[in-house]
Amino acid sequence: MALVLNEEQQMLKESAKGFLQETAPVEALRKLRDERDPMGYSRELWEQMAEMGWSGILVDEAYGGLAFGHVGMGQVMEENGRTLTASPLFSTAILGVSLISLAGSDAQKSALLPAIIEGKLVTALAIESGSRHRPAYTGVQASSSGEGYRLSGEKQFVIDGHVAGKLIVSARTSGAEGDQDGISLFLVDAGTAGLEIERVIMADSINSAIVRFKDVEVGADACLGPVDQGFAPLQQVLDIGNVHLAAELLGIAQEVFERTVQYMKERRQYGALIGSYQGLQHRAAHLFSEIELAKSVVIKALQALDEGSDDLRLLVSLAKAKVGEVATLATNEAVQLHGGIGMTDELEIGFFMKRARVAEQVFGDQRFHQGRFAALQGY
Amino acid sequence: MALVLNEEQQMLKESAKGFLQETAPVEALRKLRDERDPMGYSRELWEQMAEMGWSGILVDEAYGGLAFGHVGMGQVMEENGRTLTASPLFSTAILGVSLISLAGSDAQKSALLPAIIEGKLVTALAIESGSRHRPAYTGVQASSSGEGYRLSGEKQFVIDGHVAGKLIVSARTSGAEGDQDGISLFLVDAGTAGLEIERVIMADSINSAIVRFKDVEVGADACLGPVDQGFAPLQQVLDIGNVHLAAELLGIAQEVFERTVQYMKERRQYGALIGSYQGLQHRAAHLFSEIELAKSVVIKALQALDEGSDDLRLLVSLAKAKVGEVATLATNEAVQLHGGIGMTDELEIGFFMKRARVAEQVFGDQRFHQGRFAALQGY
Amino acid sequence: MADLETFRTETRAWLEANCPPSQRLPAEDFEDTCWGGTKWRFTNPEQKQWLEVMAERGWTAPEWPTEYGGGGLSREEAKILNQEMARIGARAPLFSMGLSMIGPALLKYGSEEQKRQHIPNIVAGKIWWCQGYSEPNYGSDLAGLQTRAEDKGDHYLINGQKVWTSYANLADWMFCLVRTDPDAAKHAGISLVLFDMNQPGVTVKPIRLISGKSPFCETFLDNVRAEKDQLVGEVNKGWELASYLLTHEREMIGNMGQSTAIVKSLHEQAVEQVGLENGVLADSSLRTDITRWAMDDMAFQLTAERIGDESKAGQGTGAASSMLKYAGTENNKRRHELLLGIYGSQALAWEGEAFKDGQMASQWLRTKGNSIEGGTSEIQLNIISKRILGLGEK
Amino acid sequence: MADLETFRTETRAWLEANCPPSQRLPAEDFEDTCWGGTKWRFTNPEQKQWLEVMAERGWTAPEWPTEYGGGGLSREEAKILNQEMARIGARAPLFSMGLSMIGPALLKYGSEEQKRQHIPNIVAGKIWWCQGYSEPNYGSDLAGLQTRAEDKGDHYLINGQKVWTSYANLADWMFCLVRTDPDAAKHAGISLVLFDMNQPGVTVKPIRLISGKSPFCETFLDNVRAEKDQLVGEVNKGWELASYLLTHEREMIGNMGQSTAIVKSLHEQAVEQVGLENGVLADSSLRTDITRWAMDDMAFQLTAERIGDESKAGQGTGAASSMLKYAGTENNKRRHELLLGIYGSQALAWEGEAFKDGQMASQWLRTKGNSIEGGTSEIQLNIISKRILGLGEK
Repeated sequence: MALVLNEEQQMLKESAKGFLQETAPVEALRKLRDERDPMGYSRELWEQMAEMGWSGILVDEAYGGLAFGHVGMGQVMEENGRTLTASPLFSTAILGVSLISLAGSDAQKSALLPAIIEGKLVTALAIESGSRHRPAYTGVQASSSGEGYRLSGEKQFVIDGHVAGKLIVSARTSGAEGDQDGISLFLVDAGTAGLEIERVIMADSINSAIVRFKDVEVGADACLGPVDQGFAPLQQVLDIGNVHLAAELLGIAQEVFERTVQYMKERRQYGALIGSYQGLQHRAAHLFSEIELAKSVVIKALQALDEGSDDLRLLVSLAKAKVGEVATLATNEAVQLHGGIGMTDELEIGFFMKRARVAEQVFGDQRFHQGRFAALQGY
Repeated sequence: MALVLNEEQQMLKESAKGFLQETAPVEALRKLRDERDPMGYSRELWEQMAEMGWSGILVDEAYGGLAFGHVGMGQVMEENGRTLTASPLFSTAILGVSLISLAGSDAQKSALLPAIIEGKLVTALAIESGSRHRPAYTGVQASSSGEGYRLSGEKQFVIDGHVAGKLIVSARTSGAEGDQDGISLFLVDAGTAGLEIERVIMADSINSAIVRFKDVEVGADACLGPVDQGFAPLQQVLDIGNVHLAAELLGIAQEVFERTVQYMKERRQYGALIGSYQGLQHRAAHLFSEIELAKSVVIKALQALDEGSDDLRLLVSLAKAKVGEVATLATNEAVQLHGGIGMTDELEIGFFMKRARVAEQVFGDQRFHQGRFAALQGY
Repeated sequence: MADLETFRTETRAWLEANCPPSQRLPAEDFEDTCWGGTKWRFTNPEQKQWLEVMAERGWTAPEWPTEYGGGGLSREEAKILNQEMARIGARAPLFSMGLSMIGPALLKYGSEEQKRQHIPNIVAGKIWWCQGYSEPNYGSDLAGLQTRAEDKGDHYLINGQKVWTSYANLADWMFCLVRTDPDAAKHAGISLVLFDMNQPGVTVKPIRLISGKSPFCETFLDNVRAEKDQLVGEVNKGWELASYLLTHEREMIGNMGQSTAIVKSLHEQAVEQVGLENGVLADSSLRTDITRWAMDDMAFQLTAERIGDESKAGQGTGAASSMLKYAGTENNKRRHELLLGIYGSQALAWEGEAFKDGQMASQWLRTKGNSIEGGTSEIQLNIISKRILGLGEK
Repeated sequence: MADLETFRTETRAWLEANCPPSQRLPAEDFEDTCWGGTKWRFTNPEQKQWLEVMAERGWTAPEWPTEYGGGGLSREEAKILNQEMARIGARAPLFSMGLSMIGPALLKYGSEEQKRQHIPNIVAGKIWWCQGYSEPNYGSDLAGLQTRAEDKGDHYLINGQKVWTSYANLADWMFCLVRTDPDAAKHAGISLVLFDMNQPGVTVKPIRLISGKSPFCETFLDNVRAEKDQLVGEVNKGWELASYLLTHEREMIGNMGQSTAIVKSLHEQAVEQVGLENGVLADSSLRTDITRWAMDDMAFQLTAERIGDESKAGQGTGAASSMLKYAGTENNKRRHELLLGIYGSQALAWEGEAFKDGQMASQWLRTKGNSIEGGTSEIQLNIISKRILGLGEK
């Protein structure tokens, strides 16, 4: 398949760009942060996004979605990286939708997907037991209790955990921590007794939470997919999530790069525009080249998600690792080339730097994916 | 101890610089190469070096040496890196002297060290069984035979192997390949029956050889040190060798850097000296900074050899790895900044690049020593 | 589409019938692929035969117009021909700067007479062309070139010195950048002329590289004659042609990294040479570097593909060739440094059968030139800064 | 040598008797070490007591001359004092730009009256000094500064704006670079003046950084008065003083990386957080990067030591401070990026007790400024290129 967007995808990208830059630029995130907004995103904005159909981009037509595919959603995420718009797009319209679609029963899909599409239900994936990504370590035990299960343990860094109506929790039903077998997925309502949710403010000012399970009782119908076999769909959703994070990181890298090049055309030192100094030019040109590489791995991985390529996992790790590296370079260079002003909170560059590192950490940082890439190649 | 040379060391450095640049500059190596000199070095030159005492810098006074120490010898090696002078200095005055001094009996020392000092005996360490440095793999079996031993197997990349009067061979007397125990060291005369020596021309035009042992018989007095316990002194000598290789690499890095900066002050493109372009300036300045780091690790490791520091092995690997990296950068930058002319054999830069890589490979390249450094630190 | 399928079937049958067995073996060195020209010595009769049957159909230059001897194929047909040749391992029947450089330039900028005179000979491999661009003091700063061409009425009289002229010792003709107006601004006084190398006044001296023997030469031009009708395009407007040719060259060199796909991957070689320990490469530092290189290489291959696709879809950003040339050659240098790390000392042997006569060391050294020839990496970064990013104004 | 041993014994006894218990605990934040000045609030009476007893002996500035209140110690004695303080974990009694920056400058360039007025107050921690260098449009290009000082006979009248003035909100006096001759060449019209911050016309606005609150301020100077006798050195010759002060600052910032020796090494932290697998760090890519960083860090520490030793031995090459500042701050940035890799998401938490209120993230972000403040990395590279390598001429 040609590594270019088709016309519809291009149109979606442009409309996302227009909407996000007008409605929810970085200034909106700053406001949420400075006002210590308890939700961490604007519900009104999320409703608008839902109206535009973004919440249903990945949902099957059978459940009222657009089934527009990952290449399309990736364009929205890329544009989202340019504006750092806070919304449940990632937690719900990407992760929630994908996991429910992959593992859910028809009843669960019928109940949940339309609610997500309408913007009424926010979901949160509670899968990390600690600070470093290790999906086979759940941190939560689920034991049989009556006809259902009792959950105990703790989850960390749950994106949108404190605003979600439903949590999707990976828990151990058999085997030992570290085993891929014996992991099950559960749907847990936000209000369930024994559930403690503590919001965590991260450096990027995007929602995160710690979720504690103190003998939380759920029914048998809370199981998402077959018991003990939750790891496979979870792994697929992690792959999906990682590619969309890579798309967001690509947007961040491009945005800070463009702002930096612009600044180089405005800032004068020693009587000349700093963009005229070859030492800085060559760094900008190198970064341009790196961003070109990043663009290619993102579109390839997005297409692979839609097509189900044999190389999918390799391409996912390639995208996440390479774009993580490029976004790190781009944000570091942006601060350094802006000089003192780049260090101030007043300039928006810092927001991009913070978000870039958080997005890179989610579901495994660049080194995690370098290791996975090498392991997949057998060395 | 202060990280500076004392007055005597400084004097030795300057006299070595003067002698080598006058008597044996890179042009001399080119001549040996182009004339396909069968010895690969000038015997007359080596006699002069011996007369100046260089062959005895590391030899105890008891055996007629100067006992001047490693810091002093390191200065000669550094200056040797600037001129790429071919001689048995490394194979004999550093490796041979050190191993005989560490492991030899008094009789062996009395017989061999004075001959080395006089420039009459060249020695070669035959320790590598393959292309990658693995000293616990000997490639040569030594079995009891009468009162002595019978050696069979093959050694690769034996520096000065085809011009040495005596080979010092590591061979397995017990245990399995990879074990540190069970390795013994043997002195083998060049003319011994069953010994086949094939010269190998390496990229740097410095002497190397393959040595094959076909049932080579040696007497019991050929053992250098106790049977089965040769690995410990061998390891010490590898450390010594690696520090002196680092000193040589430091000389190479400095020499190509200085030549490159000089070229940047002469070559004009687009109507200006290329040294006036900031893109190139910053690369030169970065390289300057790296070379400063390289200087520090070399003098520290040389002092550690003389003082017997507890951190010796760590400092050795630090020196070899860091200077290997810096010399790689320096030679690559030298070719690139010289442009097309840097690619020609007519310019001497290529000689430095070739020698830098060979010297780095000997006794473990930068990655080998990065791994050893990490292992010594326990991670 | 049906036509294309027919074309494929017919091409397959024709190749099967006409490609001689020896021309289906992988080319191992320079002589294995024909470069043509009057001085070429065919390695065997089949090489000659293969050139002739392909040239007859114009398939040495499949997409060039038939009126000048080309194959007249559409892009799709040419792709199919390529695929079918690859299927049976058929070598290219002809390699030359005529095909890759001056031919396309003549088709775009040449006069009708020039096309009729030169293109058929290029297609048939009858003339070996070499290029005369760089001069000793004007490498990166190519437009500063000083080789003079004096107007003598019916011809130009050329004096000067060229360097890095590949295979000048074997070539029949040179396409040469010369200064026709010494008083004009640097870029404004340059012209492109063609002349026969078989004339007095042309002296050629091969250049030895750090990697060993090389096709490069120094070429001294002493009262050399170029006929007036061998001026390509307009007089003093040669810089536009030079830029066109340089872009072509950049793309060729940038793509050199891509041909590595046919050999064993770095990590396969590393596993063979270094071995695994607990299931991963025994040298963790090497493992990291190989992984990062492999990712960058894959990203580079995908980028070459993407930029090609964009250009087909009419979305090209332009000046992409600089980015590809820069990234491709830097990657290729890293690859060869990693090979030294993988193979250890044996990679640095220079002579001896066991070491393939230093092939690995020689190739490693040769890659250092990739980021110099065809416009240095620094020049590519300058082009990106100025043309794409719009930096440069003081 | 016997004298030094006596000095050590006496110093040890005196410190044992006079250093209060709370002042022997590690300083954990800004308030734990006294910065002095009129606005300082002692965190406890012992902090005040410790400052007073040390200041009385002049040991806040051990090597300064006794006539201005300094300790009058030789370099060797000062080293011993330092060692003995370190032995019991004694905090420095006073930290200030008076001690580190303007004090040394006044001792070298100040008038006798200036020394008598200011040095004893610096030693005693009575006055908090801040520096007025950078301006919004003149950061790297410091010599372009535009803050005007008009000669009004007995005083200068100062108008302009300074930025990056640390703790200007807490400071009592400023040492300030001003333009006294607007018509002279850029470097020739600058002077260094001292003035009281407690006067109308001085307005201070703190700057928030990406890492959070900061000591930095913007300082607006609106008809501010500096007495004529507060001009340091000669009028219009201030650039020499500025260079002297900048070199001092560079050394301070370059050394910031060195203070990391007291905390756990990166690899110890990595082993704790990531764990071992088959005896080596479970993440081989992280292992490689930590190893390379640790080697570069060790090389850097040894270089700082070597350059110090060379300078003592009279072998200094000069301009070494630029190399140390460049390498030290770049290493420190790499170190904090690696900490993110080691600690994962928790390193990016911004609030909450469990995450020490985002200390790790904040420190990571703060290091990005190290290669900007006190002369950017690019400026250091320029200095090395021009002053050491002699590049620059066209």
